[in-house]
Amino acid sequence: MARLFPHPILSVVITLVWVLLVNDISAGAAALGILLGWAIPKLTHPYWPDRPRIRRPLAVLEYVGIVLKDIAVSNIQVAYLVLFRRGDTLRSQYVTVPLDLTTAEAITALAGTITLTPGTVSADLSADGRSLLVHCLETADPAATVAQIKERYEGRLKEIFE
Amino acid sequence: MEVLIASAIGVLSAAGIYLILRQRSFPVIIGMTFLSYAVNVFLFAMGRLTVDRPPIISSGAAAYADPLPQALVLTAIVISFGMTALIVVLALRGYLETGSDRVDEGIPKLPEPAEERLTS
Amino acid sequence: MIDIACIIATAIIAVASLLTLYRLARGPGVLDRILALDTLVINTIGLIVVIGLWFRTTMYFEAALLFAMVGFVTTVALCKYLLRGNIIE
Amino acid sequence: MPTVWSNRNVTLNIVLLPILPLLAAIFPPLAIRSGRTLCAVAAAVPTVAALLILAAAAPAVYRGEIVQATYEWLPQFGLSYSIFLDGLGFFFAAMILGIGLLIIIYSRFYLSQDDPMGRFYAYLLLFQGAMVGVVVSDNILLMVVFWELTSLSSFLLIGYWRALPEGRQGARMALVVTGGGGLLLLAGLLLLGQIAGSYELTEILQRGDVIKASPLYLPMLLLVLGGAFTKSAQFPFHFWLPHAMAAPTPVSAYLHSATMVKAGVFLMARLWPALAGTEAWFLIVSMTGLITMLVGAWIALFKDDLKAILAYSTVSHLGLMTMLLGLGTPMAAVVAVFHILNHATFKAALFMSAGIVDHEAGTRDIRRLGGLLHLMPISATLALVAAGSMAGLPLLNGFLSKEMMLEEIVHTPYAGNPWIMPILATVGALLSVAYSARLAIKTYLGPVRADYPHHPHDPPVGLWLPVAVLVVPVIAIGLLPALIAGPVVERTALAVVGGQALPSYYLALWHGFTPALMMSAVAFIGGAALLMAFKPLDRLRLATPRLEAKRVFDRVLDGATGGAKALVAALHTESLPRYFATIVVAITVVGTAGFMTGSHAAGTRAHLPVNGPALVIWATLLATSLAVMVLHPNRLLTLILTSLVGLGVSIAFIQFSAPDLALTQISVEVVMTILLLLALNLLPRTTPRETGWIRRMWDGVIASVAGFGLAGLAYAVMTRDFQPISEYHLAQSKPGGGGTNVVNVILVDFRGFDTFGEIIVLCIAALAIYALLDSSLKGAAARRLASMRQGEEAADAHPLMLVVVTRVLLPLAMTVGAFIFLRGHNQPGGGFIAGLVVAIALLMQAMASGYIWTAERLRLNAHTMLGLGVLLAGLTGLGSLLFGRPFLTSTFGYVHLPVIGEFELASAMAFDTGVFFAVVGTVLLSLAQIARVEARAERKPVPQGPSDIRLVGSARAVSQPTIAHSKES
Amino acid sequence: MSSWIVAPIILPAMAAALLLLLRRSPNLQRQVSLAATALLCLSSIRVFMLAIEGDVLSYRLGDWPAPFGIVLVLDRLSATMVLLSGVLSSAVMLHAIRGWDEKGHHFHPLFQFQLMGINGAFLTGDVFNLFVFFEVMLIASYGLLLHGGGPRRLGAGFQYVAINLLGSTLFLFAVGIIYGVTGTLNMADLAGKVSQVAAGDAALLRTGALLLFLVFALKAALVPLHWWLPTAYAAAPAPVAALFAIMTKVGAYAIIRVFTLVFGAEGGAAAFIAAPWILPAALTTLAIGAIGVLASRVLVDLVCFAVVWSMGSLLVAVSLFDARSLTAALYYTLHSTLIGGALFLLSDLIACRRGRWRDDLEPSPVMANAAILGGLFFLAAIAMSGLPPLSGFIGKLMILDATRGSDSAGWIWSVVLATSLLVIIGFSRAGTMLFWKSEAVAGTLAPPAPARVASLAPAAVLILGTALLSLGAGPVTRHLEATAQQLVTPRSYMDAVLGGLAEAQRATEVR
Amino acid sequence: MVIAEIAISLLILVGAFFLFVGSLGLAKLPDLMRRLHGPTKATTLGIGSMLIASMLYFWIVEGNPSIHELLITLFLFLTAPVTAQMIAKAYILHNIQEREVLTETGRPVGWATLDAAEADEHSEVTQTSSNA
Ligand code: NA
Ligand code: NA
Repeated sequence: MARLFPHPILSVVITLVWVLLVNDISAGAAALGILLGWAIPKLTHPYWPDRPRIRRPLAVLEYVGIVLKDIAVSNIQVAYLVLFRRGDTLRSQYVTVPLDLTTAEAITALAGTITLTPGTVSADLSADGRSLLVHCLETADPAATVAQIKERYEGRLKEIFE
Repeated sequence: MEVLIASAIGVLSAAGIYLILRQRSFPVIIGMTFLSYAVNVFLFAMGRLTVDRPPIISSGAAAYADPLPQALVLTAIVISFGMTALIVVLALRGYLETGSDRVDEGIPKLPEPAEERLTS
Repeated sequence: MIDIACIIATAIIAVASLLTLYRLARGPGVLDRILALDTLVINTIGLIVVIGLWFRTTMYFEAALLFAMVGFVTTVALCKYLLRGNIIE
Repeated sequence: MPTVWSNRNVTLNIVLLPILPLLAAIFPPLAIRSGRTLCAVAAAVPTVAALLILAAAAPAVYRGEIVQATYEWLPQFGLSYSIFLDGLGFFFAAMILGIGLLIIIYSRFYLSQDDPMGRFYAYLLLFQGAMVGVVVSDNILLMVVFWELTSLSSFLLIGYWRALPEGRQGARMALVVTGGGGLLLLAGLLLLGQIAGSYELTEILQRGDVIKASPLYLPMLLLVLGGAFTKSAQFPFHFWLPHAMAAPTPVSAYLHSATMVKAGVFLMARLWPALAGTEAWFLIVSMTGLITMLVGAWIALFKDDLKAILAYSTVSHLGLMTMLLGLGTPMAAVVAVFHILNHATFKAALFMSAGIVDHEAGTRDIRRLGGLLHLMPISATLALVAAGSMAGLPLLNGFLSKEMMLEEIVHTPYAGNPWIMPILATVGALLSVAYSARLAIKTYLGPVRADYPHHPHDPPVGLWLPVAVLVVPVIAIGLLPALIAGPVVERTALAVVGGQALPSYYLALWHGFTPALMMSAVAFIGGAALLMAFKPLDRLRLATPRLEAKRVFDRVLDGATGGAKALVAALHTESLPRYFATIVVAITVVGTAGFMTGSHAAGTRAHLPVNGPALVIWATLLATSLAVMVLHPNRLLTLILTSLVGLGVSIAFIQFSAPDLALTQISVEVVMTILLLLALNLLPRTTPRETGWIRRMWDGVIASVAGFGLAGLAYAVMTRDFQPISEYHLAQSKPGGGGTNVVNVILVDFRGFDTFGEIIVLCIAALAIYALLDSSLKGAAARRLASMRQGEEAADAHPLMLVVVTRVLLPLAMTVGAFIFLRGHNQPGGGFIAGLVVAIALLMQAMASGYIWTAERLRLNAHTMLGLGVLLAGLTGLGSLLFGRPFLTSTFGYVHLPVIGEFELASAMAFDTGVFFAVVGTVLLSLAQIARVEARAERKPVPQGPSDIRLVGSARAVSQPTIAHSKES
Repeated sequence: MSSWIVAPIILPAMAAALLLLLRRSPNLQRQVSLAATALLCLSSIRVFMLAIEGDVLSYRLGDWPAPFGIVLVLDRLSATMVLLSGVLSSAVMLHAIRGWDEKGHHFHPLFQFQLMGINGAFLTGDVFNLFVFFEVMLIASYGLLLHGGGPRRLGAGFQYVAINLLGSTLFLFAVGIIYGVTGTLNMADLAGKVSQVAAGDAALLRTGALLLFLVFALKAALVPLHWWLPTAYAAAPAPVAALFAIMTKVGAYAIIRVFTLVFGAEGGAAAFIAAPWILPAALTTLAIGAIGVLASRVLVDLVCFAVVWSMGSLLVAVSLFDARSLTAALYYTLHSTLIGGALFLLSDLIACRRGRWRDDLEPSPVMANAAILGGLFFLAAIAMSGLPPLSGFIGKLMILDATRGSDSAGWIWSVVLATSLLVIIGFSRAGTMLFWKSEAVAGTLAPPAPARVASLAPAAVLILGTALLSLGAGPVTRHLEATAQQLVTPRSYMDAVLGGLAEAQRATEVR
Repeated sequence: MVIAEIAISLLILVGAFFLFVGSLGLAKLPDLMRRLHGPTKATTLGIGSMLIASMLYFWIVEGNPSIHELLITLFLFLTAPVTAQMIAKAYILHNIQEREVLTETGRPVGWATLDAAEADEHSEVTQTSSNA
């Protein structure tokens, strides 16, 4: 099984993506989707040699939901800042987020989430991969921001990946 | 719209020509790229301009854009890509060999290695 | 109604694009320009989606997808160039 | 090759006259291995054979018949291999072959052991054949062929002693003058043929009246005379002949006295009926001859080299003959023929004698000679007789023809003045006496000296016998002219005047006390006086400025060469901007001229309304284009701006209903950007401004004018209606091509052949790039690379986040690629775009995780992909041949499978798969090569991918980086 | 519809692809490439035999009717050119496999692709497809030009590529305008449509036609568009330069083809539009070429300029566009291709025997095989400079004869003859320098790589070709006359391509 | 149906609005790190809204469910953070002043972009600490 489907999740995703692409939920489309879902991971397996272990698939959904909600809310906040505040009055600064995550995929997911959500951009990783440099557009309390990131996202990611 | 396209073609070509008249390989290459943009749009425009009528056969459509120039431009884009890639590499290798990227001076007459021209 | 929304959206996107072009022209740094180009690509994707809605066609979908991919690769390539010089090491 | 023989007087044999020596030229070089004598025999045999053929034809010729044979060569352009023999041709052919035989014998003994004799005889035979060809050609174009062959073979003969600089220069000079003359002759004879309506001499000679009446007569005459005068060394082309004397003496004797130089005289004689007798002919030819006669003789008088004296004397005598022909009267023609004969005998004898002197005494300088009569009595006697003839001593043949010449001159007024010609001719004769006497006295007479370089004595019989053979007619004709030379002269002269009756004349020793005899007497006395006054005269000559033709020639040639070099250096500067400027200006001028000379009406097609985004795009394109012109020194910025233009263009394609184009443009764009970035990394980052503002303005003007023109053209076309053939493509796309995306169906079906070519272009580009960069960088290039400015560099080559995300994107992108590929036939997409998508996805991997890491994991080598791609596309096309249909005929059908349902299979898809592979292969191969340049030069170690951050606690050693900073490790 | 017609294009293409897959075994590659070239030569003979039966044959690729699909057209002209390329390429291949092919990567695939491009350009009956084959031909030539590397080649290569890129761009502009006015790309169809172009479109049509002419003129190295040639050819590896001898002919071919068929007598507003431009340019080309020959200090430069000069001669004849002058031009094309190829091969053979002197026109000690090489060079020089009895003379004779009725005959004759003299001077100086003066130089050349007489064979074969061309001038010219006749009466071409369509068009014309 | 059209229209306008905000942020904010916030966030929602509008339209109005817009969203969500980080890294690398306002990593090593100097040493430390 592992040799046939080196990335089962990927296979599922590809089949899904295929169905999305052809915009056609028929047996034919599904068959071709499955075919690709098998073939493409086989082909690309060497480029992603070890599949990430997702321990709690349901937690992924929950996480996505939270992030989407945060994106919507934060966008409005950022829009407010951009529209109505003078740029140089924004209290922007860097913060360091120490990481508990150890897998590359998890760290990437966290960094991505940070960038996608309100007023924060993940700017760099420490050379050992154990802390994240985050730039905040407007923050009065850096410590709180760090705490929120760790609690709201990192904790969940830790559950999902590790 | 025709005026816009025509003037864009003119300006792209002019920029391209101006750049190919420069003294270094890099602007010449960029100039060629601009010229190829210009000629692609030109060739495309030779099928006349149409909005919202892609040449994809569907039951509802009354008319289509001229597909032939589109196919020609596609071929032209691909070919000019190949050509440009080659000339870029040529410029690069030339610069590494001679230390100069000038194109307005004589080509170096450096003797090639002796075995170069030996045959038979 | 959708048509009207599309027209308005098109106009807004046009203005947004002008803003990115302003940044592109102003700079001051090359990174500002790269960011502007990236943003312009995003705006373009929006424009393509609007055009698709306007013309009631899904034909431009791949274009949008491809623009997204291309915008990403271009930006990364430019940044990689600034970071390391050689972008494919 | 079909052969058409003329039905008149067919004689096979005479065809061989020129061919025999020409073909036989290969034998002497082969025979030389068997000895020198055999080599000479190999040269003599064909000559003798040709003489026998000639002898066989003699009775007919002397009956007054014309022996003729024709062989078709290039009938459409009037060139045929037609040969004829009449009195004139016979006379010359006999002279050429006869003297040739003597020369062959003489050369056997003359050439030294070190001289490559085989080559000598080969050249000599080539010349002999060519020369015979000139005199027996019926077709005047054929005559040019042989004419130029004589120039070529004489070039080889003059340069025979290759190590001798004089030989090389002399050979080249002779070739330039006589070969150039040949070009004039070609033009002249083409004109003559045009006027006469035929290229056959036998026809042309009948049409003298038509020819002389033609408005083209004068230019034609000048061109033909140009050929004749150069060949026969007439003033002012006389200078080459003395320099040709660098040739071995037998060559000088043969070519430069007896035969080749007479070709010009022959030509004038040959064309005499067609050209002579006009005022122009007389004024030009006779005066040229006269001047040549004087100039040659004057120079000969002061030369110290035996061969130089003979050379200039030859020039002088050629002038004499030319002058006689120029007189245009039949009697003068008779005299000319007679003198040609006489001159050939005594001058060839003299040359050979000079050779003997050189051979025996080791010098040809008459200042170091003298008294040879005592040391080598036989050859000296022979030489003295010949010299006497040259001086015009009675009882020798030279006297006779000189007398007859003077007799003719006496009656010839020039431009209304009766004195000019007689006086000048007498002066000529006087000079001739003087130099002949000087030569004879200084070489052979006087006391024996003690200081010859070698001790001279009579040479072996092989050397002097040929001289003797020639001296026999000198005396025999001199004594019994009518008996010995009468028939020959008559038959020959008849041929020269062509149909006219000859005046009554008789060849005799004594004509009574005629004006000519008086002039002769004056010449002898004057000549003697001149010799007395030689020393003061020579001083006078040396004191006055002389125009030396050779120096003028060299100056002209050096000037021409120098000028040519300067011109080429000035034009071919290898400056690309200049080349481009010329080309763009040429295009603009020609294009504008094309437009201005045609009628134009404004188009009537309705314009499309402008909308906001379009305006923004337009403004962007304009602004960017202008910005690039100003900002191009900043190369990275230029790249960004270029990408912006690419983006704008692809949006324009979307706006104007060309989704496929937009997809292609944008994906090519990104590959180009990556490529340029890769290159820019190894190139200077900025372009210095090297031009002043005037130059930039000028370039701007060129660019603007051209751009304006193109804009105008685009506008003009876009605003008019037309009916394209693409109606058919739209109609047939679905029913005939099986796809609804007409652009794709055109690409893979209607015009699949274009696409086939297009992928081959890609394939070649990749191969060329590979070849260019695959050789390792060595020496200067490697050092340059190593010393290249390394700006500040980030510590991590492969940022973690990028690595992870691209990893996820790869399978997604491949899925998208598959999608775009499969639906391409019906919706925007297709093999090309799919190939680019997949290639970009792989490039992304390489950017993120490193080239080597990526390449190692690629299942298919890029070369193989390329080969397979082209092969697949080609084989798909060839498949249709199996079904008896033309290359690339497509087929499609709908397949029904359970569960999956109905789907379409088209052969075009196999073709498109080929396209796909070719594209992926190209992009990977070429970009990877550039990426690896640095690695090749070992500028820095390649960081091992895929990520530089080593995460602790991770067990996944394979995917995780092995080292954090490979640079230092 | 004989499938042989497509063979000269497909054969080398497939061979090249196969060669790519065989890249690991150079010996096998060499053999396959040699076999493919031989096959190509045979197939071009077959194609030639098809054409001289007299009918114009068209081959509809993809089985689409003209003008909608792409057609290949085989008439006497295209067949002759294909045969010529087959002969030349065989000789060049034989020369190349003696070592040149190992000097860099991918010589054989590039060589085969190059042949594909050349033959495609000769055979296609579609303007845009002609562009594609031009590009195939050019890019392969770029690759070949750079074969073996070195700074000189890189610099020359950049200029060559850059100038030709501009040419390609111009090609597209021209094709675009012509399509924009007539709506078609098929040459036969164009031939029918240009005469019917509305008066108001005439200016556009003329512009398009002239721009197209300039594209071809650039390829044909017509002054002032010739800049690329001397540099590029001199820098090219010898066998490549020899193969290039036919590349300039592709430009000349395209001029002959398009400006007789489409913009010829029945070209409507653009009839004979190129003629007045060709003549002065061709005369200037003659002058520049000859001056260059005189100025050259390196043999290969001299040969390059001689090639420019010969293009001038050829195009002078073309400029009159009548059957007789076209015959002359075609004959000259055959001649100058063979002799150009031979001279490039010779200059290589000479260069590789002279150690550090290479082909510089300076005296060196005597080279190996000097006698035979000298003989070959002498013959080649005779042929190139137009001296009898080889084909150069016949060609010159034909050109002079064919142009004598022209208004510009005086100019033509003067320039042709005067420049001939310059070329004679140049070649005689080069020859005496290389083969004669060397005998005066003491010392010996460092022992060269084994200089086998057999290596002279390909060059000798090409020179023999010029001799045969001269000896067989009659029959050759008969064939070329028929070829020219086909060119000046384009109906047969149009009928063959368009079939029934032409009938219909004629019917509408009558109405 | 009307409600759907209204929703779609609104979504289109919302999308356009956020695109505008993103671009405005880019144009208006005073330094690169702040400008970075505009596009990377506003555009996600901007494009997102439009894509939802597109999905709704083809699904409800045309009756032809189109869900492939999700793919674009997925793609943008995956790539936007990477883009932002790459730009930030380049900015940090090339702006000395910016380096000074960076916070400490809290680790023995520096930020990945800059820390090249004593990497070996540090990675050893990392190794030790992880072992501990
Ligand atoms: Na397509
Ligand atoms: Na395609």
